[in-house]
Amino acid sequence: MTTRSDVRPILSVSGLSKSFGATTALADVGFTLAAGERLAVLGENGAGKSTLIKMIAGVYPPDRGKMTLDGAPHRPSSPGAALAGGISVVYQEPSFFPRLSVLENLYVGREPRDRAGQVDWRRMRGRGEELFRRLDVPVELLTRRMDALSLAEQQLALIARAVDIEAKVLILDEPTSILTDAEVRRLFLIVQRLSEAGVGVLYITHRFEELEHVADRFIVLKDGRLAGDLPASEADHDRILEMMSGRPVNAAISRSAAQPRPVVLETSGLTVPGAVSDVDLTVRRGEVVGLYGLVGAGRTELALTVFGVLRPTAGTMRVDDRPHTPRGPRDAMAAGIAYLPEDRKTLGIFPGMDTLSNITAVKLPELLGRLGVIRRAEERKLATTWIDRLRIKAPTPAFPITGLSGGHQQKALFARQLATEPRILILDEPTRGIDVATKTDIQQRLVEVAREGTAVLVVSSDLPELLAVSDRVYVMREGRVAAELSGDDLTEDAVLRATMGVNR
Amino acid sequence: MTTGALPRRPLRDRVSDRRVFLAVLVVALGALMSLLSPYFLEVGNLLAMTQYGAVIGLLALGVSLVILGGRGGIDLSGGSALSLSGIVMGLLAQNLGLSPWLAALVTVAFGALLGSVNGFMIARLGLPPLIVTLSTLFLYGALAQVLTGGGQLGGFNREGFAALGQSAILGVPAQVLLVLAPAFAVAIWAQNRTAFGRRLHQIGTSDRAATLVGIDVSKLRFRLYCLSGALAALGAVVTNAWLLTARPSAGLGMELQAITIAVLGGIHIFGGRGHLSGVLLALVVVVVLSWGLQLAQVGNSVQTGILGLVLVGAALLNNLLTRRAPG
Amino acid sequence: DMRNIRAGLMAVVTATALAACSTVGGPAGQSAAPSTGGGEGPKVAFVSQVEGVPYFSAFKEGAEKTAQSLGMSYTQAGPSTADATEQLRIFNSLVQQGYSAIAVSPLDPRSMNPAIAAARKKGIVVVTADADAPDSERQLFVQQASDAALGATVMDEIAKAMGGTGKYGIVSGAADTQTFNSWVAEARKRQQSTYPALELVGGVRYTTDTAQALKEAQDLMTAYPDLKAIIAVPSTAVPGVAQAVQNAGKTGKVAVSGFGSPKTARTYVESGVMTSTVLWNVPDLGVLTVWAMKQLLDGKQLAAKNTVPGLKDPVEYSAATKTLVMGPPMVFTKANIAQYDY
Amino acid sequence: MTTTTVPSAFAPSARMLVVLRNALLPILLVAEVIFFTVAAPGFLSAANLANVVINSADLALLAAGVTLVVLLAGIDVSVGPMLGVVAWVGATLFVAGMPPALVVVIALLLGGALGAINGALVVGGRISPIITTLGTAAIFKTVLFILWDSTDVFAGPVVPALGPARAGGLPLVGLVVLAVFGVLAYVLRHRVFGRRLFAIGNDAEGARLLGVPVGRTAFAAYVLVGVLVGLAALIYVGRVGVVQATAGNELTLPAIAAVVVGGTSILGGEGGVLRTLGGLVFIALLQNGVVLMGVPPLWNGVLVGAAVALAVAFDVLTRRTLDKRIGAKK
Ligand SMILES: Nc1ncnc2c1ncn2[C@@H]1O[C@H](COP(=O)(O)OP(=O)(O)OP(=O)(O)O)[C@@H](O)[C@H]1O
Ligand SMILES: Nc1ncnc2c1ncn2[C@@H]1O[C@H](COP(=O)(O)OP(=O)(O)OP(=O)(O)O)[C@@H](O)[C@H]1O
Ligand SMILES: [Mg+2]
Ligand SMILES: [Mg+2]
Repeated sequence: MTTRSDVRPILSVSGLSKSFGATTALADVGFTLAAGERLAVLGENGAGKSTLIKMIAGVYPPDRGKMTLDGAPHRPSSPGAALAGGISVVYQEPSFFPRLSVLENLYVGREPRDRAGQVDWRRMRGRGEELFRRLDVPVELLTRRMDALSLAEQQLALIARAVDIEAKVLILDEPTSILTDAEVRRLFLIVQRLSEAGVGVLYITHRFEELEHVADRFIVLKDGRLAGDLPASEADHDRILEMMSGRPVNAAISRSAAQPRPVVLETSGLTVPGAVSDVDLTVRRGEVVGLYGLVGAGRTELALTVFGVLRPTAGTMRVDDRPHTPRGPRDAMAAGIAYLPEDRKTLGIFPGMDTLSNITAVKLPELLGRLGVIRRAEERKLATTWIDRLRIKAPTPAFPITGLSGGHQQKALFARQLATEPRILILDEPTRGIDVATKTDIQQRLVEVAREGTAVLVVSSDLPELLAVSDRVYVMREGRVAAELSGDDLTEDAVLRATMGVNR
Repeated sequence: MTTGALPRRPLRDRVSDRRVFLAVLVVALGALMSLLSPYFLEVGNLLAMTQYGAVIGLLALGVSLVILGGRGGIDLSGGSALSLSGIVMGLLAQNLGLSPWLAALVTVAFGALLGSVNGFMIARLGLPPLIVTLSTLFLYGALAQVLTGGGQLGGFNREGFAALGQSAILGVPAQVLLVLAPAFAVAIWAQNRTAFGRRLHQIGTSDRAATLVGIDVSKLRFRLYCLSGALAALGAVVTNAWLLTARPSAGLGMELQAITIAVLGGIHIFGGRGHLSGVLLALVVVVVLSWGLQLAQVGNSVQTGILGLVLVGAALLNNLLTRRAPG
Repeated sequence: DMRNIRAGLMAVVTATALAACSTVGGPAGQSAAPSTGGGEGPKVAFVSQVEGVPYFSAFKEGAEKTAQSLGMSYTQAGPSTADATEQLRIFNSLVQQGYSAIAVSPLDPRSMNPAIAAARKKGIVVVTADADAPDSERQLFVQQASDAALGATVMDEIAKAMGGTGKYGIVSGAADTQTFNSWVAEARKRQQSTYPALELVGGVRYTTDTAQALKEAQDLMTAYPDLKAIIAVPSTAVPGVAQAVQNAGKTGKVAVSGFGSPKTARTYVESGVMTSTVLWNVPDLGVLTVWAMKQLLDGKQLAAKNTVPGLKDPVEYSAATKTLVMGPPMVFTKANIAQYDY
Repeated sequence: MTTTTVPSAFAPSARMLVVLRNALLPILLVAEVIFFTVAAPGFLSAANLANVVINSADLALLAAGVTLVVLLAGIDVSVGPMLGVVAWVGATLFVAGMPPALVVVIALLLGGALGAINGALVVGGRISPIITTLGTAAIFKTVLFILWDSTDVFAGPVVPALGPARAGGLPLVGLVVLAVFGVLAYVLRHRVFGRRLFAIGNDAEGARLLGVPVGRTAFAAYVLVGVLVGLAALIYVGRVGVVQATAGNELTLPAIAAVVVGGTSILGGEGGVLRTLGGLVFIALLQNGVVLMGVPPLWNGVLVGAAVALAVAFDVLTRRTLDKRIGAKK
């Protein structure tokens, strides 16, 4: 990757600090971003990355520190002011307008207007279509309601909105966490084009393999402090990892081969209109089965069908060789199935509640005494065990879950499912937003859980992750199983070919 | 990395708790009222005053549960359900000559039935709560009128039934000691200690997440509406024992008072947040305020406005003290 | 930051408003001030059906004057809407404050009974006035005019305007207000016995406020284009019904009468929309009520015919029903309505 | 970035279904009119329909105002009592001989000012709209009681267009109401202010992140509600002719009912004033038709309550089924 010759600083930050009550989220951080430069911000979960960009974007005022944008002091009084100053952001926890169309979502706050000051719907539509064509997103989506889209489609729309804003600085907070390879590559192209046009890009990611494509330079945050600032040419993964965690990290997971064991979950001819067609799939005891595909391939729907949320119109499912016809998640849970949803904001967390009860939510029936009274000591013990085990950064178990960083929220949800010791564990984008070190932990744990006798089905758009943990991978395309790969056939190349429908 | 050492709840959270605020308000109002009227602080008076909170308290409890259950939950039909249940009890006791005690039991079941109509339309069919309960507000209120042809029913002053609304035990009105207090005690206990309470908050904060952790969301929500209906009917039973008359307009306008008490008590209108103990305190605030003003001979219509000022002022002060988003 | 400053400002505004409001509350409590000051004789009170309406204000006018002349202090209070529990609360608060005699116009005939019994047990004189609670332990009912006379009078007025035949409608108040129901029942009884050629159409329409009465009256006229008269029962319905007739341009074609106070009906009686309004001398009812309380406080027996200071005609007393009847209803027409200020 | 495309064979019929979905409320209205035309003599006469228009005109304006704040995910339950206060002031000034034009201006300003109180409490005081307006509703009731002071105020229409007057059989207030709804519908669709209401109602925090001036917009919406209430108050005076102590109180619930029956989501960010107009017409015709049908008076509420519940059930359930067919999730 070439460093740009144009070194005019577009954004510079110095001495930036921010605390939330007793938590210091960011302390004395400084760096410069040159015009056209692509800067990756790295750090463990809770290191302060999102806090940093929220201050740049005017969401929180900094407690201390200075920022300049394009040479002038940058002290945004509101997100709107930052936006007007030329800062465009895709936030980690996506915020959008569920009951508006995708088109309206794209232009909220910057609707094209005609001379009479009226909202110019025709021009808006034209610009939206052009934008989506440019980004290779289906134009039909523009008229759909935002909440009718899959999570990944929503994410694409939000990215489209951010890149369409004519900005000096584009900030992307973990934009790829649920995108698959093809979409991610498309995104890199856009980023590159923008940086060539002189836009400074701040990019947050936990996917190391992306770094060489998106970054000219890295900064690393650790516990809210700047732990490193180096050009891409000098970075190697181990060094960055060490800066992030302050200790050497083993990024590889170890696993033994799966033993042939009985089939626990089996679907045959499973069909859900508009999403899943004629899917045959098996998962054995002790085995990790991966599920890969493009956005909209139907993986999430397949998982939801097994978990009893969606009703199939054809085909059968069997669990332990008995017919599995769940009328809802409760039936699925009774059959020993656990499911970690991909959309933690709307399907995962209970936002008003504390970390403790978020973790014990599924386990609750086993924590009850007479009259449905919760045995509180036991519940607390369970929660703290998992908080320690997954190193969830919560000041107390009673801390509200929404006060945790995105990655730690995800860990809490992971704990919720692991705590139930299920027979079948279905994980939809399980390491979404989780930092590298912890990710390895979780992947390791996932393999262990399988080896201890659970049947694990992992939906992930993170192909390296999927290849690292899976014994077998199904590739889905347009609702169908396009390939089943295992053993020596299970290579990155083979998966991608199947995904695209390219003949080998 | 976690746990143990830190206090369970940050101090600021405690101060910002609506309940602390309401408790202070009760004391302040009590002091103010005793200045306004020399009769206010008489012990007999203090206890007797609680009787006015019994009926509206039951309704506020019901609507609080429904609001806590989330998804825009609200029960506007509480007042009308009270009227209709009261009339049904009157028909049973007066026209059919049933024992008032038995009639009371049947009435509470009937109230649950009225609630189940709301519950069915809201939880099973997924219709918007506001519109469903608005319809039943009209429907139940009108049915009460139809059943009596506009008149009133009696027949409650038998078999010692009137004691439920007329007598006092150790100075505490029976309807408070035997109905309101136990209802709130059970509800507060259930909210804080039982799976029911936990699940109530879970469906209230995220419907869809609750489904995925295995809660039968529509069943639970259905039950909340039944409960609200049953509590309204209990309110009707108390009213009948107290006034010895069932009027078809007995509950008129009570739904808004009940909602006022619920939100004053800190029940968050979008569900999942708030404490029933706060609702109890809000009830005390409202009762103290209106009884005190009554003793100070402040006209009834002016009391309404002062209550409104207290509602807004309390919310404002609470926000000011805690600097937190919408109360 | 700005928002806190703004919030602070709001708090100040609210606090000021609260303070302002408590001074506004002052006048309402003024009548109480001398009474709680005490010492100048027994305290008596009247609990109306609803606070502030001109009708009860007129009552207060007569009552207050009489109380003063008899050396007593007088208080009047009532619920803001016709709500039986509110009324009970007000009654009990007066009991609590040590009043010697309380008169009440109960919203319904039963719900007051236990409270009346309790007050009697405390040695307080309790009478009903304007409306009755016949099964209660009240010592006396001060009646303005008999329901029968009121119903018959309004029916006579309407029948006269209709020329003895045709369709008429009734717009009443809340369906469960006993007083209105009795008047309506008596009016219909009179019609059936005396004016068989008249026909009630559309049933009795129940309403809660003026705007609703207006709508009901309008719909009645649409449904029955040959409607010839409407009886408007409560004082909220009177202007609504009259306005509907006026809006429809049917002044003179649809006759209106009812039980509105002269002040409420005056505009319409004078413009000819209303033929008349039927009521009684309301201040006199206040006079009589306070006088009656005084008699009971003094332990005096009532005679079959009593002369009351301030009233022109003697007042009849029925010992059997413990009822004191003021006299026949009054009919207010264009000729005399301007003389009455209530 | 290929995503699964909607099968193209599906598209035309999906469009039909979308059209059908949006036509549900009009279909219900037509059904209602046909039913009452047959069942209620006199229903379909010009005079009766004009009466319905005149008698619902003030309510329509309140409902329009409530729609604006419901779109914001707010609510205003103080519109009825607010109307009472403005009506009293307007009628009193008019009777005192103030020029009509001035009375109109003052009424609109006063309404706007009362609305501004709500707006300031919601935006500046960060109190939830329901608490704010429950509180101010109580305060407005008391204020009217004190102003009224046991004296009814009798007044005629301040200007003819705000009274029961008709031109060639057409009620003038109907035209005023239509004009207001037309302007509001235009604003909601074509002005930035309108688009902001929708965005805020969907996600206020998200809107703030995109530079939408959330506080200012919300405040303006509450003020606008007040102005509409001010106009409605003049219409109230014009048609009822008298202001009493509880004037307007009974209008709050029907106004909210019109909004929700029309199908504006109480969660905010979805719906519009034309839907509200549909809901209002549905309820107004229902109440009128039921009386003309000769239903015994006490049964009115039963029929109205049941009909509203059934209509909404029909609307919501059919729409949901159609949405499934169209392929939109949730
Ligand atoms: N609103 C808040 N209230 C309290 N604490 C907060 C809040 N936002 C962030 N924090 C805390 O600040 C710290 C930094 O959080 P931040 O979200 O910036 O981390 P991050 O680096 O983005 O992590 P992740 O990779 O998990 O997204 C965390 O300890 C978090 O708990
Ligand atoms: N045939 C189809 N017609 C219309 N929309 C479709 C169709 N198939 C999929 N979709 C849309 O694509 C979405 C994606 O489905 P799903 O979430 O199961 O895919 P996924 O492979 O898990 O991808 P993601 O990464 O988006 O979760 C669906 O919610 C739906 O909106
Ligand atoms: Mg983050
Ligand atoms: Mg998915």
